[in-house]
Amino acid sequence: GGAAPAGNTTSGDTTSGNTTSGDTTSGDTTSGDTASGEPEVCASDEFGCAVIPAGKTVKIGMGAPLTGDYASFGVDISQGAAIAVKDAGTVEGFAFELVAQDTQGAPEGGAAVANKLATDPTVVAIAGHIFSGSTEAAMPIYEKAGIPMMSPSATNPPLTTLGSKVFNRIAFTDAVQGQFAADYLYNKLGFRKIAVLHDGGAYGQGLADVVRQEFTALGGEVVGYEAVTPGETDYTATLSALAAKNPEAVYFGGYVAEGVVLTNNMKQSGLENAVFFGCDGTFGAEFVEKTGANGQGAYAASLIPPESEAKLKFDADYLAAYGVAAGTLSPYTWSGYDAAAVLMAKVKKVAVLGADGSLYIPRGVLVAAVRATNGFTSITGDVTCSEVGECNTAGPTFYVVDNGEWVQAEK
Amino acid sequence: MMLEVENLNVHYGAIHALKGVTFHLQEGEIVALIGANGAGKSTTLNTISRLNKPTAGDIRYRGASIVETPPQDIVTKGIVQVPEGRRIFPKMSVVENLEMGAYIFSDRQRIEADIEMVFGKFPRLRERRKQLGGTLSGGEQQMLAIARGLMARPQLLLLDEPSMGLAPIIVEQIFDIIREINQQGTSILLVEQNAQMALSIADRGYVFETGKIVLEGDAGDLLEDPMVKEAYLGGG
Amino acid sequence: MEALRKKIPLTLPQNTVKIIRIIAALLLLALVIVRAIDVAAESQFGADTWLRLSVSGLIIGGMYALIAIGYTLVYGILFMINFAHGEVMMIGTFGGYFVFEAFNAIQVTAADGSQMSFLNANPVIAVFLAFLAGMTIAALSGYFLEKIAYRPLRGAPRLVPLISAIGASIFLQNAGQLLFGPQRRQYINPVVLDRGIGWHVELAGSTVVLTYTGIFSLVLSAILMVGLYVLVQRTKLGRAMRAVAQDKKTAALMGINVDQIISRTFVISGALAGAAGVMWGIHNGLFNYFVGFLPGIKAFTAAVLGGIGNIPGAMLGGMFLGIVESLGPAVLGIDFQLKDVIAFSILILVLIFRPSGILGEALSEEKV
Amino acid sequence: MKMVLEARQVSKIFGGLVAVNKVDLIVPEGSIASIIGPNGAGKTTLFNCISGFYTPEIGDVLFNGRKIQGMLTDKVAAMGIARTYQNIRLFKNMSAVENVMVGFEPHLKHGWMTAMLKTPDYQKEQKYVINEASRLLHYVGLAGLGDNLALNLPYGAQRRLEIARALANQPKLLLLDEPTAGMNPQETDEMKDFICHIRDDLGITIILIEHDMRVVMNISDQISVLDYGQKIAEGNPKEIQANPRVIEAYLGPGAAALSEKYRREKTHDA
Amino acid sequence: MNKQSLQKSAGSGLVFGIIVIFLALIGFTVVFSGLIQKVLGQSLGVGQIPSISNFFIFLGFLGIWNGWRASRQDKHETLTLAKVLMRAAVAGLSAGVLVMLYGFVVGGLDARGTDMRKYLSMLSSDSIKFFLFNQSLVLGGLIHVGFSTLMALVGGLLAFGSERSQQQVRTNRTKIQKWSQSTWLGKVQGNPYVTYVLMGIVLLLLVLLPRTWGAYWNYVMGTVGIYVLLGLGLNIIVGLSGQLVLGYVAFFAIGAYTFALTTSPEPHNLVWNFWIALAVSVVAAALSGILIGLPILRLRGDYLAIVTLGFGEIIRILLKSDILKDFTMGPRGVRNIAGPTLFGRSFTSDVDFMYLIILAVLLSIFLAKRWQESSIGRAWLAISQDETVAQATGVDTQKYKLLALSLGAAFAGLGGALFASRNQFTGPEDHALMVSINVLVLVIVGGMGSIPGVVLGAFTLKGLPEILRELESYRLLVFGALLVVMMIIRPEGLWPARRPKLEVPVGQDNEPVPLPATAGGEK
Ligand SMILES: Nc1ncnc2c1ncn2[C@@H]1O[C@H](COP(=O)(O)OP(=O)(O)OP(=O)(O)O)[C@@H](O)[C@H]1O
Ligand SMILES: Nc1ncnc2c1ncn2[C@@H]1O[C@H](COP(=O)(O)OP(=O)(O)OP(=O)(O)O)[C@@H](O)[C@H]1O
Ligand SMILES: [Mg+2]
Ligand SMILES: [Mg+2]
Repeated sequence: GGAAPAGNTTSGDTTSGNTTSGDTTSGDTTSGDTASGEPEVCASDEFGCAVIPAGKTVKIGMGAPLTGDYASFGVDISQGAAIAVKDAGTVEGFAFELVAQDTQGAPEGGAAVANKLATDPTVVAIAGHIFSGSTEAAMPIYEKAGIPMMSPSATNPPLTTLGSKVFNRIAFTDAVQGQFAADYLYNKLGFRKIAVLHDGGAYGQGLADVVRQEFTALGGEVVGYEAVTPGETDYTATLSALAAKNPEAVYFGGYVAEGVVLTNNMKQSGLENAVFFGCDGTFGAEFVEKTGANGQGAYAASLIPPESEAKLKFDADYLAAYGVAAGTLSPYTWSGYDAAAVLMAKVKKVAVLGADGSLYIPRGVLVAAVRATNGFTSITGDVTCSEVGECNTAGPTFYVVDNGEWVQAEK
Repeated sequence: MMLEVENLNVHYGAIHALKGVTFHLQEGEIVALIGANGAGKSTTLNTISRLNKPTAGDIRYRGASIVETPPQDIVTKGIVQVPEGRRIFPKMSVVENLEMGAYIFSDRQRIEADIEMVFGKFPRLRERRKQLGGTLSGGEQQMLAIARGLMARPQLLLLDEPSMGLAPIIVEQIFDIIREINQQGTSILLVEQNAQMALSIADRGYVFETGKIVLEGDAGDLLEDPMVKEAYLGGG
Repeated sequence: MEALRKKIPLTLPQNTVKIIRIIAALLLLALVIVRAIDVAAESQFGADTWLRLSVSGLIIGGMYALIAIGYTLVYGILFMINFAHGEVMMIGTFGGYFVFEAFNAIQVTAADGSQMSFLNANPVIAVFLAFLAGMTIAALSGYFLEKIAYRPLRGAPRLVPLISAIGASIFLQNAGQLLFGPQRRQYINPVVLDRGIGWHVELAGSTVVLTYTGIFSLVLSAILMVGLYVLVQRTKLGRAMRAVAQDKKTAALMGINVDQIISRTFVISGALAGAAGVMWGIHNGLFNYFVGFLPGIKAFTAAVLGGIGNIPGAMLGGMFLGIVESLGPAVLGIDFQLKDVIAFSILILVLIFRPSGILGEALSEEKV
Repeated sequence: MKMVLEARQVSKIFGGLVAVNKVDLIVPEGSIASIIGPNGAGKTTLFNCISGFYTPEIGDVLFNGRKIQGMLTDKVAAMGIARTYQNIRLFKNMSAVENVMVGFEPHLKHGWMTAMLKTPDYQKEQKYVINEASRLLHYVGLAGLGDNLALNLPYGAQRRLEIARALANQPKLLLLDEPTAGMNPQETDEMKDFICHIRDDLGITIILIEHDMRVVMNISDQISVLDYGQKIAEGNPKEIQANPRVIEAYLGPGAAALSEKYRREKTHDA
Repeated sequence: MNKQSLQKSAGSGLVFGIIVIFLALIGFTVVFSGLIQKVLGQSLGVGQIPSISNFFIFLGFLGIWNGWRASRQDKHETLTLAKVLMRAAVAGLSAGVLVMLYGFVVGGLDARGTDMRKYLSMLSSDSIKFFLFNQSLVLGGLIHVGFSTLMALVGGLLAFGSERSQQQVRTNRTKIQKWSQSTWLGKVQGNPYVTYVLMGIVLLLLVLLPRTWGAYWNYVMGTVGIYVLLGLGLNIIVGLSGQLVLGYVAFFAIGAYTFALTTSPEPHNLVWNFWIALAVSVVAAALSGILIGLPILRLRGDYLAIVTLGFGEIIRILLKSDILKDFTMGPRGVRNIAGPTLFGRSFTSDVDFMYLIILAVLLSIFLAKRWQESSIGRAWLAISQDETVAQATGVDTQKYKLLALSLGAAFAGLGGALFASRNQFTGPEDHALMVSINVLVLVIVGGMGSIPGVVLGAFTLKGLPEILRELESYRLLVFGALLVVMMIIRPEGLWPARRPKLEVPVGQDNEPVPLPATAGGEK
């Protein structure tokens, strides 16, 4: 381990942090190293340089569930990242390439993919992984290889407490979100009796636990705490049992699919007057599309700020490229774009063209540069990484469904 | 000529079970096939019923080749086999088993009548009409198997060891019945270990040995044949 | 080891085992009853909740039952677990979906001159055709599944077709994902069958909605089940199926076309799964290529619970499982998360006391 | 004389059907006792009651003076009762010699530990089992066929193999259920001699179910006749052959007479 | 007769047409052409459509196969050139026309600007144009017909040629066999020293490979090794004792969690020694085998399957449930699980761990072989073939079934502990139903009851999907199809079990064999 590599390349970034750069691809230029032979940075770099021979591409890796139960997340996020790669253009005449590998969302698959990607010398950064378990299994492998990660969706709080140098995430942690949500439910919406539900997964349960704890701490009462089995399409039994306790709202930690079913089932289960309050996993076009009138008044959280120019452009690109609206497959495609975009911006910054025509990317420097990201602006807004790699500082924005659309809820 | 089998060859994987078997059966005849265990008698019957596919040779029924005919159509043509080892449907009642025998017909009344007819031949089955086939005793099963074969109104009945495991008195009844069926116009190809009985009831006979026919002739002559006497009639 | 075997008799005499088993059963039953009374005394739930729970259990049970029949039919005839059966249901769900989508896109002029989609103008025809399409395409896939993946394996050891079925299941799931994309889709029902509406029952001071889609599914699955039972018990096809199930060779000697009967079995079981799939779509709405997996496993469980190979058993097992899942946690006052634990525990208990399922025949006195 | 088996008032009921009805059977050591009777008389069922497959509803089964009803079949086998089956039931995908080796199971001492460590005792035992199994195969006339899968053996060989497997149990009482079914007269004769050999060489008591009267009448010391589950006669072959009830219910006029009848008819026709 | 055979050809052609259309619908045509392009050494950017020539190569293979299949309809007939060409042409034409019609439909819709991706996610405008070779509708369709027919004819010719050379090959093969038996090759085959040398080579590879092939292959092969352990265990239960257990993952989970909970600082802070924890995990799994086995001894076949499946699910659900959260960490799983240590030195590098797994596998194979070849193995087999009769032959079936369950579970426990230790993490999702199914698949694909089969099966099942990684989201599709094909081609498994030759010659002296008296009896 030891001290972080001397970061003269990144210091300029920190100072210019307050000026927001409008374009994802401009703003950073390659550092002032003279390109003669193998650049010196390589020799001094803890992990050495990634060498991209002329004619090859600079690879951004991704570990995502492309098959199996959660394929829609992986496919969607990798599609978002693919657009980022298209937008990124080239670095010193070298093209970027996205290598998305299938983890099936499982830790085992995560480790396999990480090992595979880490052995490819032209993979310089990882926009991933998707899901915390897979990410956690992958972290030590990238750590050893000196490959920086930027996860769009791994939200398990402890990930950033493990002392990893390479791991960063755009997603905010469950702890932050849960706190905000409990506060919003209690103080803003004025609820005193809520039920908390989750999908039995690490993400949903973590979130639900925080909300329960915080809400109780604020003085509210959690009248029901249950989990549903993911993948089912009828939760009326669980909801009916909750309805017997008359909650004012149902908080749900989990993903869209179950969120939609719950929202749709609430009416038939005696919960027609309770408010559905989701999380960033239930945000997105799919929720409103599939809940229809039942969704009216439902809440969700997201790290996507209200319509920005960058988001609108992305949405258009996504629709053109894949024929479906962004956000239909999962709530995380924008994060996928951003994760890749940040990484490529940093690659551009640290890459050096060698005298032999190959591209040299000092790995240690890149790791540090990613961690030092400050004021990078993209779809999800301001990306500034803390010293442990939490790169979303803004906290969640709450949305509410109104007439079939997500609109920003009162602050 | 009712049935002509010509140069029949059958393989089970590497085993050459029939090595060029040729025989025939005239309309109205009882023909007995006898021979040691594993000589290929059952294989012959199964090949006629097309449960096995011959690797060479021809089978003609009333002049037309039936080697390419699928098993269900063989039955419709009037060739019915009562298989070795009874093979009744264990989870069907006696009556249902009989109904299965008449599967190729759909005339309910006729089927009912036929059931009564076979009950007449096998009163024991009438006693057990509701019992599941699998719980019948061995002999009862054998009766049921023959009765079921009759339900298809065969023109040519292939009987594979009908007397196996039967009480002596039943064996006699069975042979009586075979004779009766034959006299009512059904031709019969009979495979039997009980060569004495088989040859006494049959018109002609063939002796199988390891996949070949080694001896053929008039049933009476075969009964007198010293080799047959030695091997198949229990030393006298 | 020998000494150990002598000292600790692992095998108690049959009667002792029987008695222990009966005592254990009674104890368990008593435990459940005591617990249920406890829970009831706390009176967490009113009559309305119980009604809701029961209805939702019945509806899901009906669908399980339909799928379970498919398992049982195929099992009965080939002694194989058709692992890809859930995927056949998935195909049926897509079939119905596309019919609804198409009818939703076609605009017609209604009697009152207003423009409306064909789906809403003629809901009966639309629903009928959706079922027809779903059942047909599922039946066809059942047919081809058998022809391609199972028929070449006739006569192979028992577990080999199971693996082939697992392969087919993986293939079909992924084909579904690649063809139609990984996203979830939703059935657009005709307005009269909207998932939200239904009969309102006032009970214990609150309104219980019995949704039209739910009751519709329940009634339809009941009709299909009765129809199938009659088919198998009363018709020639049914008898032939049973004969083939018991002894293929002899069945052929009866003049039965064995391959054809097996094909037809797959067609029937596919059609039922297809119907369940369309029902699933109409009642639950949401689905994707993975929709068949969970119900598939559950239905398989239900089939075994009822006594595999036994059609009334599959129906009973399906209904039973649905109700246990929905009522079990409430009755016992346990987290709903553990409903599958309850369901599987009951399955295990039932099988310990009746080793061949609720309606399966007893094995104990096998004839040798 | 010592009685190996005593069955007292054994009854077995299926649903409403009394398959075996208060049957007494006493078999002295070293004898060959036959059970005959029409099909469905309950002979196999009685065997099943003796060998532990069924527990009789009423009555006792005593083996060497010990009650054995209600015991599991493996315990019965370990005590010294072995049997064969009316429909041959071998371990089809195991070789012939392995089938026999399984028969030694109740008398082996090894456990998973010794098998793992291959202790000298274990090795000795294994060697002994292989040798004895080979000798048994030789004894039943299957020498050299031992490494064939059971299902590939000819019918007659399978019957013998079943007997070899039963002998490997080292029984004191051997139950044979129609050992000559499906055999031609020559093979039947061989089997008959073989059964006598087993009794004479090995001193094993034998109970035999058989429909072939040439076998039964030749080798039985005592014959019991069942009909509709009840014992209707008992005695030595001479007595049985002469018993009118047995003739009526079971024996009939005899095959020779019948075949004579057919031949006469045929010559009439001609 | 002739008409019939042409009908058959047309049918087989139509099937091929359907296959091509299906592949186009799932986008496989584009992806596979891209793969060909990559294999041929050209690069392919993100979202780029590969060049048409690769598509021709892809179609060419399918077309040739089509022609080949259509022209060889019956093994027994002798082919003539005319017959072959007719059949191939018919098959090629029918396939081509069907594909052309498909092209007309999607191409036409695309030309009208309909975006079909809402329903058929892979049908982008680009991929449709690609399918039509970037030509007009009519021209593209005609190219399909022409190319399909042409390639089918080539396939037919190949079939004809190979038929001709078959005879040659057959005689050659017997010649080679004879030769190999008669010469040193034959002697070598039976020679024990050859086996030793081969084993030496394998051992050497096992020592060298982990050092050379890098972390990725160490990881993949480590997984294969763990699955070999699981396979060996399930092989005892399913392959030998014939109990169809679908909840094998329960034992895996018990091993993994026992190990995890006893070595992780969280939640119980029991930081036990690696080896003690390993032994405890194995014993815990074995005991759980007995515990689960006891109540279900009476169950057979599929009833047993579903009950054990239930056990597996119960354990998984409990592990992640809220009520056991404080004990098992719920869905989050247990992290910071210990790696192996020896004499106070930890050896957790991928290479070290690979050696550990190899050792475990070798030991397990050794043990499994010992048990399988002992009389225990024989008793298990007897039970699996006819439980009723096995029991009546004196086999204590209950004891042996329990023994199989607990020994099999012990292997799973070992596998689970190693798995948890290697990943330093385990969570409930590691123990889903698919694990049980995978292990069952590998046992049967390898060949029931065969230890080399288990090893081969594990390579196939866990190695194949890794090799298929290049296919991205198509890998499981292809894998599923391969499973079906494998079972059809080799239903008895890749390396079927053989029964050992045991019979020993007995002297020809026909003296009666006395009853073996020394065997103990009731003494
Ligand atoms: N399904 C099969 N697979 C392999 N070999 C078989 C099969 N059926 C029969 N055989 C072999 O073919 C040969 C002929 O058998 P077949 O059953 O026709 O004899 P059989 O004359 O009817 O004898 P038996 O009197 O015992 O009935 C035997 O060697 C037998 O082992
Ligand atoms: N498991 C069972 N369930 C119901 N009935 C049975 C069962 N086993 C036997 N039976 C009936 O009991 C009677 C006696 O059968 P059993 O098999 O003992 O006859 P058997 O004397 O051996 O006749 P065979 O000589 O024909 O074999 C028969 O009527 C049979 O149908
Ligand atoms: Mg025969
Ligand atoms: Mg009997």
